[in-house]
Amino acid sequence: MRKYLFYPGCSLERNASAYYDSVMALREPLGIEFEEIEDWNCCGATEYTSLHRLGSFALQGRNLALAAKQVAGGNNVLAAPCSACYLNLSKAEHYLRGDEHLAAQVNEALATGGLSYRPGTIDVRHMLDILLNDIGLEEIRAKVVKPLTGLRVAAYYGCFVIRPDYEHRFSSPEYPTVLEDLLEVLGAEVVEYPAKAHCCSGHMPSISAPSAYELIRRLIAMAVEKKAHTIVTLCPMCQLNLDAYQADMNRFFGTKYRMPILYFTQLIGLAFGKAPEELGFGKELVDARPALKKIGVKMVHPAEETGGTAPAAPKPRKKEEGLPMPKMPAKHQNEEVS
Amino acid sequence: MKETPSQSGDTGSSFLEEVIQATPGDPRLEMCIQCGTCAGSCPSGADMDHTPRAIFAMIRADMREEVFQSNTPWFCISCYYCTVRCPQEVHITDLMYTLKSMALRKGYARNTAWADFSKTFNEYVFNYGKAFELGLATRFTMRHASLRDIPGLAQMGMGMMARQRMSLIPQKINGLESLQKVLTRAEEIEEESR
Amino acid sequence: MSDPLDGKTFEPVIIGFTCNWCSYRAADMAGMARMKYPPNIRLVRVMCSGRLDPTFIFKAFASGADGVMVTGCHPGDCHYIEQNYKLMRRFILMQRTLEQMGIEPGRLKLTWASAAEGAKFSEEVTNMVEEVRRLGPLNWPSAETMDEWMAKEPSIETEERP
Amino acid sequence: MAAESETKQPQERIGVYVCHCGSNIAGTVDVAEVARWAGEELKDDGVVVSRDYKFMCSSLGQEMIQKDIVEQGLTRVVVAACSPHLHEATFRNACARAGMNPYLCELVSIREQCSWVHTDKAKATEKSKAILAGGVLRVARDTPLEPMRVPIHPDVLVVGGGVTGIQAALELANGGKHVYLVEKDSTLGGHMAQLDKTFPTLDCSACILTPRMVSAGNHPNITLLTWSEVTGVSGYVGNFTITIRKKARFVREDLCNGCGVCTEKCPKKVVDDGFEAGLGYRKAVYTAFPQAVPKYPVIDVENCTYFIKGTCKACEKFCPTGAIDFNQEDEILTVPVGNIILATGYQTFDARRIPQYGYGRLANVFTSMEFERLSNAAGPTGGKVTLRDGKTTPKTVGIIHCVGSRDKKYNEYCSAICCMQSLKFAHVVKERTGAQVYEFYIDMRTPGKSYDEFYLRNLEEGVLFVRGRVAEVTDVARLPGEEGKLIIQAEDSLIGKQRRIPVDMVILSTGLEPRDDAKEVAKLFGISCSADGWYIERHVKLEPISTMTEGVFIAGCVVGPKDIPASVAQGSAVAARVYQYIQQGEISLEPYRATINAEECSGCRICNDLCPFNAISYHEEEQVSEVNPALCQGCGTCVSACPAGAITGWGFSDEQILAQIEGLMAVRS
Repeated sequence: MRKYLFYPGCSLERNASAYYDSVMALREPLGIEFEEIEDWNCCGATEYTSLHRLGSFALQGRNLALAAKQVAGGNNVLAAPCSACYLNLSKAEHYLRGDEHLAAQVNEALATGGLSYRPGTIDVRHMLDILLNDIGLEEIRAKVVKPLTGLRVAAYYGCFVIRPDYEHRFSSPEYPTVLEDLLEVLGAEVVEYPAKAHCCSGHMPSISAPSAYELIRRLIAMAVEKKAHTIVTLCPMCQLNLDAYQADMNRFFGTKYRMPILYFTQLIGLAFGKAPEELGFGKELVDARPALKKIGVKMVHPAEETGGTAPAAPKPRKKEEGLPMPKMPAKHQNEEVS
Repeated sequence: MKETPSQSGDTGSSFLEEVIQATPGDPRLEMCIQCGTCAGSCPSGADMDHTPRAIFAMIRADMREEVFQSNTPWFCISCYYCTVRCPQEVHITDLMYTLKSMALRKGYARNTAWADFSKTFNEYVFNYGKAFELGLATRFTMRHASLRDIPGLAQMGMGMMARQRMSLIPQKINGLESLQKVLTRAEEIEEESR
Repeated sequence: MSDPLDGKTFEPVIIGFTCNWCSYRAADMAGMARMKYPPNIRLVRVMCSGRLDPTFIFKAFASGADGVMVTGCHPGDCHYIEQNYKLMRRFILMQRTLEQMGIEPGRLKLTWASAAEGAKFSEEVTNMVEEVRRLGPLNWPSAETMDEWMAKEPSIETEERP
Repeated sequence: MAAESETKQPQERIGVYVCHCGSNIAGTVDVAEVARWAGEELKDDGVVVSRDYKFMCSSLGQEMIQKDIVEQGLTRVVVAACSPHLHEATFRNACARAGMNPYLCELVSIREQCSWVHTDKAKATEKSKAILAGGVLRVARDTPLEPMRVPIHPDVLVVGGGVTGIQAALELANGGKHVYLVEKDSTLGGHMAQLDKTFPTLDCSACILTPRMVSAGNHPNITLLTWSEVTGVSGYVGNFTITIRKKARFVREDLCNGCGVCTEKCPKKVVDDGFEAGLGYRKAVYTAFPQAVPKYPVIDVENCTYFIKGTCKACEKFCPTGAIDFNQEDEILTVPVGNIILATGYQTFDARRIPQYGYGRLANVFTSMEFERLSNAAGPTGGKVTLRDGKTTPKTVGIIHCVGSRDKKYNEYCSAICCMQSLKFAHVVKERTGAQVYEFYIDMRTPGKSYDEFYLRNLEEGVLFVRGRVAEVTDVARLPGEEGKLIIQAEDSLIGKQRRIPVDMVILSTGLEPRDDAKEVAKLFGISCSADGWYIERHVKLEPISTMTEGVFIAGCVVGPKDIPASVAQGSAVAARVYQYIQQGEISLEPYRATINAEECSGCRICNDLCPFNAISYHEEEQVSEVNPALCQGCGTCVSACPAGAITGWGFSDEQILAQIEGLMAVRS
């Protein structure tokens, strides 16, 4: 039984409840136990951080301090499924550890709330990191009862998990391949998705919708071009932007994309044989049923949607001939869609 | 401690020094070689009235007014591409945050959609301890969204609610009082240290 | 020699042993790059850190040094192939001996610096000066005790046998 | 104060000289005060003269010292100035000219270790006094020494058969000296042989290099050992013993006439990651390129069908001279040499390390070395500049500077040649294809003879320059006109706008970096690498081709990125230096050696195991150990290890060091 401290964050309570449900559904098959932080507060997303330097550290500081209280039996790993929460918490930990003066200031503030935090106490880690490095691909492979054969997925990382990656837990800030490895273990067919690490537009939909729509369009269009059935994400903000604003984006550009946006944990759940309902399916705005059909999963959709079809994608590039290509060490990077 | 221009024999721009001091860790801004990798990498670079590189040059040139009036930091989406690609490892994203808070403190960018979104969000954090999408969406949208957008956004909102992805009432954390004390004190310390 | 603590902040004096090929050059490099570090260290140049005789360290402390910094080429980079490994073995014994004499371990430090690592050198010096400043002036045992230890010193060498 | 050291020396007459070094020292240290102080406070330690002077190393400064030695009858001299590594020899020679034993002169550094690293004048002055006192107490215990003279073996080892190594070898060989030229590849030529044109004159690289290769190949004074590696180095300057492994070629050089039939008949074709930079193919038995020197092919065991399956032997069947020998084995040679020249060069940066540039993922992204082969008349496309498909001619080409250089994540330094090589590529592309060419640069660096003119020539030819480091290269079309193209995204920093420029081909101007085995090689020859991994010169400006290890020299890109003219110049320079040593016939070495006083040696043999040079031997009959001065390198480890204190380390004796420590501690506020 693996025990983790757990920080759901605001998103998982509401707009990303599908993420929450699917994460919870993985506890039993993978033998994980989560202990939620008592009375945690919002991580401040990108907003608090960007306006209050010390304030944001104090905001994280409170969460870290509360988490520290719950550290027991040397288990100090705090699991954060939301990428923004993960970045904010780990960033605070990182800077507090490196800057005594800052740590002192933060603790002075925390003291007014009867709290204190010793940098280095909590080890903040993202869900993907835990699944890959604690559980491991082999153990996950062993649990797969319903391979996702026939499902073409675009693995989408977004920003916060792989950048800036203060603790260097992920292979590359530019072109990682670990999520692909995981999805392949589930039996899914991973398409080459060069936009995998591009930005989902973050808070742009609220600040400058047109800029946001353009960024969203690029991500969806690329997935469609690569004939993906769904984009798999690990971040509530990415999911929200690509899913909830997809319709507005279509309206803005006069496009008709219908690209379902799912959480990687939802797919793991499916592969483990869990029922879609149990995994929060149906909460997405862009109907995921067409995608689920590909792997013979049926589901009654709560809200009614008319499912359009994606426009025919341009021909995939052919395998190159002529001069030899450079040898590449890692997989994925060299593969051509054909 | 972090090296300031006067020590490093840089331009000695007091603005440069201030920005560096107001940023956590050592942002290495004085090391910028003006290569433009940040500007080239920025997803919203096209919408900025000055590219990040240009902003850094302006900081060195002490062009406070222009920098604070610029929309550049407000269009930063925090994707951190610039930060990981910068050949001098300048903490560009962090610096954009610094510029935002400095601008506000100096009375710029008030009542702009950009600043207001963050502020609205932060008010919820302060008053409830948690984010509240619906309140944020409505309050903010009503104030800034153009009429053309509203139907779409409303429809989206309904969809979200239909799927229980938006709560109708904000939740409060129990320790709100202590949280507010903590945040208030943090702000005081920030002011004192300035 | 005046009392180190007459009113003002304690300024320790540290004797640094450098090898001719790496760490002394690191010091030169720091100079050429004008890297600043506190003036509390004074260097002795030997051809190799392996030349370091425990007597030198006792002598330094006995003459009033508050700390001793031993430096040399990185393990594996020794100009004399492997002599800094010999120093390493010896160093541990010296540290132990000093501890037995009630001298804080922080006062004797071993660092490696290649000819290119001027920055590292000045950094290490800065850190050590601060550490010794914290420890305060060395109160060295009586000359007799030292003579005793000096007398015992050769026994350290027997450990050199592989 | 006076030294209470047990081994008090008879009173010496010591002269002290404090240098201002202009304002380098005087700016931070009150030199006059230091001199005054020494004159008064160090009287009892034997100081009879103490002066300060603007530039001690100047002839006037040196004459001042010499004058005092003669007129004041000085027996010892201490100079407080710069690092002994810079001017120790200068002042010791000055003393020698005045009839004093040079080893009775000490140079203590109050510049590198004081004035340059401190700011507080009072404290720096105090420290200078301490340093000086250390020198004075030490010098009083110096003993007269005679430099060791060792004969120089006239043969020379040159490692690396690139243009630098070839140059050095030819200079020496033409001067009548015998050279062992060792190259680990199967042919001479190095990187230069792969290049198409050379900037800025655009003369064909092979045309100017191959004649040199040939003369090196059949020069009576050059023993050419290609397909060979140095595996062992022992001994010391003038007297090294080198072990070389001559790898089996499986082709007998005594029989092979280089007709090339074996290659022709070999059925196994493999991608040539060597000479063709992965852009072309070669056979399993091959010569790197037609003009290879020597002409003998090698069999690549990894890919040879016979070595894999045990059958085939096509080469053997068709070889007209029966030169193929599958049973050939590696040969081990040992040769004596007096001096060693390392010209082992560089490797190019692996562009795969920057994923956002897409090399290896996007077919039409090429590295500079690939483009050299692509544009080379002898290359895979016969000099036709095409896309990876081998057919299509690009209409637009983007060239990206500083790939892997000037970046904290990869190499922080500027690779020196990339700007010029990029300009060369731009010219070649225009000349061969008429394509539109964009150059993306951070700073245009053209510091060389007619280099900037070449930049202007490119402007004239219509190359478009964008000042901005490229952010990414992508095949993700976003705007009309981008479909099917590679899009280069960068800020055009001169207009402060983000630009997306669609091109057919991207050339990455990859930087130069130390070879992967640079550190091992350095260790093998007992020299050191900088933080970047390049080999360290004895003095950056004044000794660019010497190392800290006597008799081991460096030249070319192994010292740092260089263009061809600079590499060749160093090849000649290093040859001149070595030639000078050989002509002297012998070299004088610092007499820092250890000797064992037989009376005091207890025969415990602790020292025996300690010496890495096996310089200490044990005499069973006398029951004492003895040091062989020829082998002793003077590290002094045995001196400090001897329980009986029976070993003296000349130049660094216990007395000298203990006295110096006492001096250093004598001053304290």
